Parts: sequence; structure tokens; C-alpha cells
Amino acid sequence: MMNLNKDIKIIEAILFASSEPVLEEDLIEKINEKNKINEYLKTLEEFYSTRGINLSKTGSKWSFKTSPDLTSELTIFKKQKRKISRAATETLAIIAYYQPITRSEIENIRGVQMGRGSIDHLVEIGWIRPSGRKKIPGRPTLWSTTDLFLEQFGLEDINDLPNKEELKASGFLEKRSAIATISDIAENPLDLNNEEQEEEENLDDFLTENKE
Amino acid sequence: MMNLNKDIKIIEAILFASSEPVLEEDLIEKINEKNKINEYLKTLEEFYSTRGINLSKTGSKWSFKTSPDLTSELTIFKKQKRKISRAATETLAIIAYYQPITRSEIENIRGVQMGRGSIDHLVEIGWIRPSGRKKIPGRPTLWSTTDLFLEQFGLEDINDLPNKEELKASGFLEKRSAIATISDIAENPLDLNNEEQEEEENLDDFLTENKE
Amino acid sequence: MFSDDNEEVSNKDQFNLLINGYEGPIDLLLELAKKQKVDLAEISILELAEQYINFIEKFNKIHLEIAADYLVMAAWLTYLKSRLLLPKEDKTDDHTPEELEEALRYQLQRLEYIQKISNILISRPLIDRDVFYGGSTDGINIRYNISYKSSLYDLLKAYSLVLKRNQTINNLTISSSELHSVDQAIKRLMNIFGSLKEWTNFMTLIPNFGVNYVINKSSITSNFVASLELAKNGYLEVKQNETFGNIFVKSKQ
Repeated sequence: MMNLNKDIKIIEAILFASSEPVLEEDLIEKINEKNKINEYLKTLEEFYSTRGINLSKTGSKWSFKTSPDLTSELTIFKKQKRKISRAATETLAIIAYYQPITRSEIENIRGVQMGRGSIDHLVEIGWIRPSGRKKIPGRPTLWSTTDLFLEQFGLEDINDLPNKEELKASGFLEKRSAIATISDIAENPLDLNNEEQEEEENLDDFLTENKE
Repeated sequence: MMNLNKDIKIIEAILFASSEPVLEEDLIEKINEKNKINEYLKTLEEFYSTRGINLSKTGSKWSFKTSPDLTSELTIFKKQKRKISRAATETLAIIAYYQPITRSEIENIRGVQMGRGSIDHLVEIGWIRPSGRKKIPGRPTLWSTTDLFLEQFGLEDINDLPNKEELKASGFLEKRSAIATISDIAENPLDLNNEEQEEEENLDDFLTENKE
Repeated sequence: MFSDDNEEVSNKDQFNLLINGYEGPIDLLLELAKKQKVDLAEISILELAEQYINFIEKFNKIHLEIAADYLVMAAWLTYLKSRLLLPKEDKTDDHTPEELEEALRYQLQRLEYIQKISNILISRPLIDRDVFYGGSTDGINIRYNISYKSSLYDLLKAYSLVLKRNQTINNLTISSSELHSVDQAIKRLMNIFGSLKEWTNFMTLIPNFGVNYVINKSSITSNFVASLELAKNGYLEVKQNETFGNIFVKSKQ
């Protein structure tokens, strides 16, 4: 049995009592030997790694979670009952791996117009967010994943995505599209980007319309 | 390190994830070797006796509690989260998109008169601030969003907010659950103002049928 | 006869089912490619193009409203096919058929890969679905600070609702009437009555506004009232020889 010092007990108690992930700095604040925080957390992480609950880090927050081996025994706690649609899943994956990325780039990769759904749903769940605009005509919104996405998928950071390195090595991280090449040949290269060009003026339009 | 069998892990995880003490019989139901329940619970009780959290029994229910020698000195500050009202959210959205903007301009856009409430509330939370006065008769206060607002909503820059076209293309302007046909509208002319209901259903609609 | 109809209906349903199963033309193409059971890197694009075109053609006969993007893809593949089959031109354009083939192959492989990793991603232990945070807050002093947590979604949705409401109001705007007014008719008749030296059938003076029944009717009415007004003021003469008969007008000069 490990010799348990008070700091470790404090960390354990706080993480246990919080029903959501706790910032590392909030843990540091509560312990005496602040410079030992990494050591403590590592000890606890290892100690719980084979148990029914595991300690893990996502972003800059720590939390205890039930072990993934026990999913089928814990269905009583399940809150997310709905399945995530295939369109939303693919869109999420593309945003996660290719971020930041515009909607029309996502459409190019999937080879399908997004229409409704997907993006607004993913924003609703809190997994994606707008993160700037691409510096091309129309300045379309770029989408990225959120900290909540990392937290809920148990990722320490975005480089922790499964198969990320493999994807990079495979060369599939390029956003180019065969269809874009096609429209080049059709000598109508702007066609696919048309939608992006109207956008800038809209806010102004709306303003003048409504401020009478 | 104790050799941890699956039953013990299950008990541990259930007690951890449950927000209330758990009946012993409910634990028995979830494990394989049901006759060993006492042995398991004893093992766990002993194991946690020196840690930051302890396993304890009250009546016929089991639960984890933080160790009594910590509770006196440990106080956790938790955030209790509340949503702001729909009117306040709309006001905030309009300020975010049109800032700096006066109160009567907000009213024009929303099409309703506002009490002091929404603006005061938003100032109190720290999401908006006065930012000068408009150079028109009466010199009304102009309102803008704050850095705290950006932080809260996960934005790096106020210009990251998607514009009208982008929102439309991403599905935000869609009626979610049903496709409104002309006959729908004719039958229920009030339907268009029924946004509140629509909003409520969104999470449920998060969708398996979300095929594009 | 009936059995044919039934078959058509069931084919339609089958078609909808089929198309709904795909996330777009590339996805469909990918499925067809997988059936060739070879490495995508070595897939025969020519053969694949043929399969896809056949698939679309077959269903297009039954169900004409086939989604436009599927048809665009079919057209492009037809084009690619012809480029691949035709003897090479000396003058090369920007893209050789081989480059196009390669671009398509790339897109297929990439989509296949994305489908694979999106499955891996979504199968990760997900909070509140597979793994759970602690539920207990027992035994520790907890003080609550109230904080407000509206999400970006709430904000964007609220703004969208404002936009939608404004749109609705715009839809209710009453546009200026297209109906012909008496004033307009008087002005118009004043311009032409000088040429009415002979008795002229009133109906021939009515401008035709196309097929809109209401507008035409209003035009007849307003012109009739206008001609009475002009008669009263001494510019025109109006006569009707019998009840319900034709009305004639003539300049009174």
C-alpha cells in the first residue's frame, strides 16, 4: 500500500467530489507542496489505471471517470441516448482532423452539399465553434473543435486524435477536391466558390433593412 | 497492488457515478458472483479507509464520502450554472452582431420594447458594457460586448461570429422538426411565432434521421 | 397494368431507400468501388464510372427528380470516360485524363479513410454515453457561485430567430398594387382619344395585361369609368346600342 500523504488525499477528494473536470491550477491552490503536483497526479493516474475508475487529463483539466471496460454495466447512467448521425459524425471527424476548415471545404471532402443539419447540431452539442475567417473572397467562417469536444472524447489535446499521424503520413490531409478539378475543366472554375462570394455584404444589408 | 476482479470494478464504478447512496441489492444485481458481495465490499472499504475518499454504509446503502479529516479544511467552490432568459439572449445576440448599438436600435430589431431588465442583467454578468454615446439628440448610450463575453462563448474575435448566409447554410435558420408547408402555415397562422417550442425540441432532434 | 404501376412505386421506394443510404455521389461511388474488392489505389476508374452511370441511369428512368449532385457526377464521369477512351490529343489541356483519374482516386481514398477514422473517433469512450463522471458531492464543503452559461448555440440560435422573424415581417409587406387605377386610365385615354375619329369598340382600347384575370378585369373597369369621366367633361362620346351590347367611344371634336 502506498504511503499516502495529505496532499494526495486532498487531490483525490477534490477530484472525487467534483462532478466535472477540475483545472490543474485549482488543484495546486489546495495543496501544500505545490511543486509536486505533477508527481502526485502521475502517481494517482497510475494507481487508478487498472481500477473501476480512472484518472485522466483532458485539456488542462483532470477528472475521474468510470472505466471504459464497464460501459455495458453502467447503462443506467447513460444520458446521451440518441445516436449521432453518420453525416454529423463524418462532419465532426473532418473538422477535428482538418481544422480550421470552412463549410465548403468540408462539402468538397465529403462530396456532398451539407444542407441543413450537421454544423448547427455540432454547435448545439458544443463540440465545434467558429474560429476566424478564411482569407479568401467572401471570408467564409472557419470551424474548429472546442475544449468540450476534447473533454467528452477523452483527448488530452487535439494532437491526441486517433490515427492523426497516420492521416498526416498518408497525404490525405489535403483539402483538394476532384470535383474542383472537374469544374476547372468545365472552364467554370469559380462555380464551386460562388456561395462564398456573396456573404460579406449580408450583415450590412440586414442593418440598412432594419434600421429605419 | 490488489488483484482487481471485474465485480469489484463494477461496484467501484457504480458507487462513484451514482449521485446518491446505492442499495446493496442494486449492487448485487450488477455483479456476477453475487454471493461474494460482502467480501467485495469489505475489500473496498478497507482499501479506501486510508485514502482521500472512504467507502461507508448507512442503513442498507453504500456510498463514497470524502475523508472526514479533510472536510474541515476543504471547501470547493462550484459554479452553479444558470441560463439567461430568452429575451436577454436575443438582446445579447443583437449587441454582439450590431455593436456598438443603442437600446432603441435593439428594440427596433427585436420589434418589442424592453424593460431595463435584459441590459442590466447582461451588464451585471459582465458580458456587455457601455461604450460611448451615439451622437444624436439625447446622446443615448451605446452598448458593446466584453472580453469576458468572448471567453464565455469560446470566441477569439467578435468577427468570428458567422453571418446570416453562413447561419442559413449551416442550418440555423431551418425549422427543425417538420418541414413547414404552405398548408401548415395556413392551418396554423400563429406557427411562425412559435419559436420557443421549436427551440425546446432541438436537443431531442439531435438526430438519427439527420441524413442530408 | 396495375402490376407495372406497383412495381414502379416499389422501385421508387427502393430508390429512395438506396439514395438515402448514401451521403452523396462520392459516397455512392465509394460503395461501388468497394464492391470491386481491390485496393482503392488500383481501382479501375473506367469500370467504376460505367457502374455509376448505369446505376444512375437505371434509377433516373424511374425517378426523375434524382438529386442534382448525383447527375452532375454522372455527367462528369461520362466526360472522364470519353476522355479515357479517346485517343490522346497532341495538345494537352490543363489536366490529362490520368490526372483526373488520379484526383478522383485520391478523393475516394480520402473519403474511405475519413469514414474509417470517424468510426474510430465516435467509438471512443464518450462522456455520458460510455464513461461517467462522479455523481457524489457528499462530505465536502461546497459553496456555490452562480454563473451563467448560455452557449454559443443559444446565441446563434437567438440571432437566427431574430433574422427569421424579420424575414417573416418582410414577407408580410404589402407591395404596391398592380391594379390599374382610374387616374392612370384617364391619363392613358387622354393620350389616345385624339385618334378616335370613328366609333371604336371600347374593348379594343383596353391594354392587355397578360393572363392575370383580376388585373385585366380591373383594367376594363378603370378604363370604363375613365371614359365616362371623359364623356362627362366633354372629351368623348360613348354609346351602347343594346343592353349588354358592345360599347363604342369616339372623340368629340
